[in-house]
Amino acid sequence: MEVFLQNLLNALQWGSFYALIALGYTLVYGVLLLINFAHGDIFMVGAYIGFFVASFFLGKYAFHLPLDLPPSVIFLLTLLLTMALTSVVGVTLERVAYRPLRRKGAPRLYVVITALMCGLLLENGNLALLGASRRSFPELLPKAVYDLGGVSVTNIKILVIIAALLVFVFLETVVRKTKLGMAMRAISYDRMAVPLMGIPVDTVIVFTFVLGSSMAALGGVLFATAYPVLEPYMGALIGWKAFIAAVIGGIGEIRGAFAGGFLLGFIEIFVAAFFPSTLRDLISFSILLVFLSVRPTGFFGVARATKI
Amino acid sequence: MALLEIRNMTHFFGGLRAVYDFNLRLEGGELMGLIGPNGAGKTTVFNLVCGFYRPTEGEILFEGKETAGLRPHAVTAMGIARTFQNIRLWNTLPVYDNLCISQHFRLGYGLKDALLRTRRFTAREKNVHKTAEELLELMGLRHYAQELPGNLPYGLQRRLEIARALATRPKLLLLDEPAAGMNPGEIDQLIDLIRWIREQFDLTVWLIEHHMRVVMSVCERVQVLDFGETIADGSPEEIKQNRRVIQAYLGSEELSHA
Amino acid sequence: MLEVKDLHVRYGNIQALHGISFTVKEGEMVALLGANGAGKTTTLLSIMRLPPPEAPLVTKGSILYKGVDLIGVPPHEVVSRHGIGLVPEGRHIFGNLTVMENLKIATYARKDPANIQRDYERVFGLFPRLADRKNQRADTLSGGEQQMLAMGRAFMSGVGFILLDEPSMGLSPLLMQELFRVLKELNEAGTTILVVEQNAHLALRYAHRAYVMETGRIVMEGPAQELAENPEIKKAYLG
Amino acid sequence: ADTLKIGFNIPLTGDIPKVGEGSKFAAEMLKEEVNGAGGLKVGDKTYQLEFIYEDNESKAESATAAALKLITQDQVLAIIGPQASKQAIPAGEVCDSYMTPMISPWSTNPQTTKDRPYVFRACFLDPFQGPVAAKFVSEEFGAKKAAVLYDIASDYPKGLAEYFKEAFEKIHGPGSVVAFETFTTKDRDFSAQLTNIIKSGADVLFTPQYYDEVPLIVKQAHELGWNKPIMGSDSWGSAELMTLCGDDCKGLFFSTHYAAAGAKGATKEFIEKYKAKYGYVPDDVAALTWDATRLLLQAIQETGGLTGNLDKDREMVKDALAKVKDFDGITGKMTFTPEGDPIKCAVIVKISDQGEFEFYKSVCP
Amino acid sequence: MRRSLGLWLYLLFSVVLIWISHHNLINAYLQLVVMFIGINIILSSSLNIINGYMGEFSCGHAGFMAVGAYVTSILNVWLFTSDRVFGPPLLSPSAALYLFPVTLLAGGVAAALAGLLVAIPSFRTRGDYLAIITLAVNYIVKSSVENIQAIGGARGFMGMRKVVNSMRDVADLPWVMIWILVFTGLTVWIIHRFVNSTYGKGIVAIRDDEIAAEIMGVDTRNMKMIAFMLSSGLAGMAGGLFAHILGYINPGTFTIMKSTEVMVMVYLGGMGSLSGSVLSAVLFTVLLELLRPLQVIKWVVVPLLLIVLMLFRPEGLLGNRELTDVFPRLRKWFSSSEKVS
Ligand SMILES: Nc1ncnc2c1ncn2[C@@H]1O[C@H](COP(=O)(O)OP(=O)(O)OP(=O)(O)O)[C@@H](O)[C@H]1O
Ligand SMILES: Nc1ncnc2c1ncn2[C@@H]1O[C@H](COP(=O)(O)OP(=O)(O)OP(=O)(O)O)[C@@H](O)[C@H]1O
Ligand SMILES: [Mg+2]
Ligand SMILES: [Mg+2]
Repeated sequence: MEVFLQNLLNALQWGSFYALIALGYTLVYGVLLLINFAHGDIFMVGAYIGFFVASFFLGKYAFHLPLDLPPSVIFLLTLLLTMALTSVVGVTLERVAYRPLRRKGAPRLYVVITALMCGLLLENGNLALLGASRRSFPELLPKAVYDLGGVSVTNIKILVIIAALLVFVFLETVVRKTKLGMAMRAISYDRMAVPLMGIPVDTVIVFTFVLGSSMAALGGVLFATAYPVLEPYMGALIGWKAFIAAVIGGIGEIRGAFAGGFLLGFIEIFVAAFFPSTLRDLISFSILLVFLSVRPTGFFGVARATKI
Repeated sequence: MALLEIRNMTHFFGGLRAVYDFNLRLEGGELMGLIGPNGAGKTTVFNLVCGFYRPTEGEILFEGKETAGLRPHAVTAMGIARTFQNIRLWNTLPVYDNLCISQHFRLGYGLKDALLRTRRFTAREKNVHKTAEELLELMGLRHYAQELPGNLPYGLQRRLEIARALATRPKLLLLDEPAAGMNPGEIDQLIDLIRWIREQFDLTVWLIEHHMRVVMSVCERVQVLDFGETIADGSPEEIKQNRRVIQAYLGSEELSHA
Repeated sequence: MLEVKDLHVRYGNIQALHGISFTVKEGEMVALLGANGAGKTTTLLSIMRLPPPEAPLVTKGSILYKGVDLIGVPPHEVVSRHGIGLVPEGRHIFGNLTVMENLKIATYARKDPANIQRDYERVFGLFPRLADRKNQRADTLSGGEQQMLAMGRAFMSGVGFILLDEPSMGLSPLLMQELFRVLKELNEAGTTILVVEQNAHLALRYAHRAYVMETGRIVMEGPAQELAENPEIKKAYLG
Repeated sequence: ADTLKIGFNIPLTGDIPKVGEGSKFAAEMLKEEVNGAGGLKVGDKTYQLEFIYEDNESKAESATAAALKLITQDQVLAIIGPQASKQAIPAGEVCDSYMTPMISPWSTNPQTTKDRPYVFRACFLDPFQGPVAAKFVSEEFGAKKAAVLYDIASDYPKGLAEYFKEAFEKIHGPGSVVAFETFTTKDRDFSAQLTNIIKSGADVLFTPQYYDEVPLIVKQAHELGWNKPIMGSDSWGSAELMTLCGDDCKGLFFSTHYAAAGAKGATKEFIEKYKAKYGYVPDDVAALTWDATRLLLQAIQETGGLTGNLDKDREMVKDALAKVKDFDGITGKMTFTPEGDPIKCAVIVKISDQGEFEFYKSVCP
Repeated sequence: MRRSLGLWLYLLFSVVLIWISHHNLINAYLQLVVMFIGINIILSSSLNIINGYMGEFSCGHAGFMAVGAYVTSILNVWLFTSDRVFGPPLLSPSAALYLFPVTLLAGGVAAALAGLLVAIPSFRTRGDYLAIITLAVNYIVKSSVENIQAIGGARGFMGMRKVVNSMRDVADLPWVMIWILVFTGLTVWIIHRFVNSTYGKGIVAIRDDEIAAEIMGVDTRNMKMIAFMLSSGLAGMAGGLFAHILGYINPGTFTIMKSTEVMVMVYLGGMGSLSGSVLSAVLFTVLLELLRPLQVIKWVVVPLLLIVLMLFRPEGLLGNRELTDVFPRLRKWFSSSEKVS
């Protein structure tokens, strides 16, 4: 029984990370119908920026904060600063690589490929700049392990899960309730008509990238806190998986990304836990395949009504 | 036996009743019109007939054979072709190919022949191209054969859609608002075209239109829908006088010749 | 108040407009007639300053609105700051939003909540059908319903100058007349209107003045009645 | 002076760039040393060394291409690397059929050298290391039940895990390996597997993973309440392990080729030089590459003079390598079996509370 | 005659190539590069059927490649060599030479069947959802192989070199090179004829407007089936050849990274342009080899190059045109669409 509960918790944490990254995919997709394959690597960049910011605050770079702050405050500062900086990276990609293509009216899949390339660039650029050594993320929050009747929980786990929930609620309200969110969805359907509503398209798009990237950054820092080994390719695989999660949920749908993230997390953890873990990928991806064949647009995805 | 017979056809979209108890009996060679206010269910009727939707109730018999349940391409193969209310051409393929591909279902050769360029392949392709060439001529598209549909003026695009439908050698041709977005001059041409097509390919035409000029001068019989229900059915003159039709659809008399 | 001077426009290397000039005065209702491919849509898109690739590129000429040259003004400001609205050809409604959201989004840049409420009522008054379909996804609307929605959106954006591109396309005769009565009402209520229309009868009946375009040039202009009498027009556009 | 070209087929990008970096650094160091001393004296000639580094992106096909390029394009005398078996096996195939000596410093898969006279390696094989670990945990911790956690998609850990299982069950009878859990490369979360392992009631956890995965495994194990010993393999032997793992890894054991801390003689010298030059204690890969290269150079010298005819020279070098006896490397003495595998001892290292890799005991075949 | 001049030119080119590699006038490394180019041509042009002509977004091509690679290799090792797992050869090793094409086709067929895993869902699923299905298939294949110990699992499978050698014993020629040339030519020829027949153009119609296609008489399901199976089948054959170049295969080779590599080649060349795919396969492979000396920097430079290229040519090298459209003079030799009548 506690094994089950334990894995439930494990799955919740793991799913939260998928959800956090998937949200980024879905946001950008929901606006530009662009699968931003660089997103996984934005996440990686987020983790690295977080690493440097944290080390900075911890006075690793011949600099000391006038007053030494409690770790939790440092953590918070790191988080915010990282999100800001990472958004800059995300927006830069949009400005330099994607927007020109849009302007030229390139088919969307070409933008997707560009995104892939940007991802590679970030990965290997990092490798070339910072060298091959892994980085170990400083332990900002002193770890506490609670044992609840055979089920062990860390404060990190709890933090991660809560964070994911908050982010979800926040984004869902932004996209569903605000005019801005409406504008975002409108762009995805018919970009030409959006300015006719008096809406500055590019501003909305930039805003979207800011949202997506800062979520990736948040994910990155939390991830690094939970799994404190940083390496240039850390974003690649989890990025792909998160993309899968986003689609499973119904890409373009915030709820979808969230549901998909947790679904994937649960499948992976539980298959590993209750089947021979060698078969994990085999089983979990077969499940996905079947699921999508039965539910062709994921959980919440609605196919564009084929009105003719 | 009637060419097309529809009995008590009803269709729901979720809770919304788009078509209710629709009946029709079309004899070969007729020129039938379908009119009605916006959202009355006209296009839906066409979608049902060409097999894109499956009717919630009722049956559709084409030459006595039930069509409901067949996939659209199969229905086309039986001899029903259509055009679309908002033009749906294959825009990366030149006009010429648009005319060839709509003959796909009666190519009568498979992958093997395509790769080995068998005698059968050569023969069938010849037919396909022959038909395409003919239609280019007949429909006056010869000059645009290698153009992409998107770059054609609006009127010609509608014309191409009709040509593409004809390429399937239909017995019944469904036209969904063929005159939409045309100016009176072009409309006159269209009217002649429709009449001419009917003779040339001796087929049955069933059209949806909001331009009364077209309906009145082309159709021999007109059926009027409102909220999915048939509110009138008869000769253009009768329809013109019909009170319900006037207040639901035509509005004040003097304009309806526009 | 709108003054287009010697406007040259092209798509890539296709010259679509060869220097057209025309004016629309405050409170006027002006019709723009012309065969397919004459350049009517192009003209409207150029006024709205929509960016390529969707819209054409202005190579020469000026578009003065209330004395300001619109060239160089981003499209969303043409709407939000200068108060010009367009009902585009082919509707361009947002199919993934509900009817209601489509209307709400049009008020994105508006600052006058009071009037917004009033305008909702007016729109639903005009097109009761939209009221019934409030929460239906817009891409499942019938052709005509979509046209109504597009119109409603323009009204909701609360602009003082509306451009309409073939608004009657796909509307039933009844609605067509309705529509033009509405336009007249609006116009009398002070909205300036420039309408591109294939149905010359209606257009010339309701408009004050009209321009006729052919292959990227303005070939004729004058008071609506005069043009309605003009034999050539009769031949070409009244059938 | 004449130059001797030696090729390096190493992963500078891809999954394990760190391995490539270490190899390159070690090689560079050796080259400077030799060339600095005037060059390599073979017979009556002295040669300047020229090392050519090819990145194999840790891809099999790229490694093959790199090998062929080195052999036919750059005309090298012999090749060091690839490191990981995934690349070493196909590259070995190539080198053997083009009769060019190749030494893989790090590949522990038997297939690499099997039936390939021209292919050698500088490290012991899984079939040796596995039992060493099994024997050690049984004796040291009196373990009756063991758990294994490894990466099924990666050749090296998989092999080692299986040999360990085999050996351990030989000692304690079948079924004594109570948990045999896997994950796939680049996974970061092992909670599910570890939960099972903890439940299984094993006395020890054996995880032959790379140094960058170990910290995560160990930390998560501890978080989930595992407090029994954890045993590792030579792939742990990287200085980075401690910077990444911190206190969690202290007091753990792993089997490897050499122990940095408390090393003596040549080994000590090497470590200090490397640390001085590149700022961190060399990994075992570095050490093994160093040995492999020196091994090669010695063999070249033992040919007693090169003819200048590449094919002949390559053959001579191969023969010389096969004859090597008691080569005194910084990772221990080696003598080659006919297969081209060294007979050498393994070292069990304990991670001290200062976080140093202390020599604990040495196990010889 | 004139129409098939292209064919003759290709034959000539191949013979010359085989001759010079046989007499080692170009070194083994260059030969290898040439062979990789061949493989990449097959991969990119076959993927182009799906991602280019049919406008779907398949990103699991390496999966099908893997299926072909393993099936072909296993068959050959099993039939023609003595092997730990499969025991002594069933047929005389010399038969390898003649039966190799057969085993290769077998691999292709197997891959085509795997293609059904994508084709059938594609009836109801489109676009990005289908993309995920292709991804999933890629993972499933890889992970299945990893779990089959008999064929080496993650340790990989080898012994193909022996097969090649036994071919050489029969006649000492660069056989792998020969087969690759043959099948590369075959692939391009097949795809060319497919997409230039009214039959094949059906898939382009699906890309432009699937609903219109279905309603105007194209059996979309059937066409999708054909397209997916053709594409994955060809990828399978590429895999089989690939395995015999290396003499060793390993599930780790057939990851998403491989798939994306192929994708990049397709879009670099231009969706729906066969000559584009060929061109880009050549350029891409050569580029990667030329940049080797850059080591770590290489993988910074390559994506940068591609990004910049996209900025200048947002539709790939050729967009959806063929070389013959860009340089009409070429038509003399390669009729881009062999019009009948
Ligand atoms: N896929 C769909 N889902 C839900 N409702 C639909 C769908 N398609 C059509 N409808 C509804 O069914 C009704 C009939 O639609 P239809 O397109 O047949 O009208 P129509 O008679 O063609 O009108 P118009 O002349 O404007 O084209 C409309 O009210 C429309 O909102
Ligand atoms: N996106 C485009 N790319 C290239 N040429 C275009 C484009 N849009 C329009 N054109 C060309 O510009 C000219 C004017 O087109 P426009 O749509 O303005 O005519 P129109 O008067 O609106 O015709 P319609 O009555 O069909 O709407 C036409 O010749 C058309 O072919
Ligand atoms: Mg309709
Ligand atoms: Mg227009």
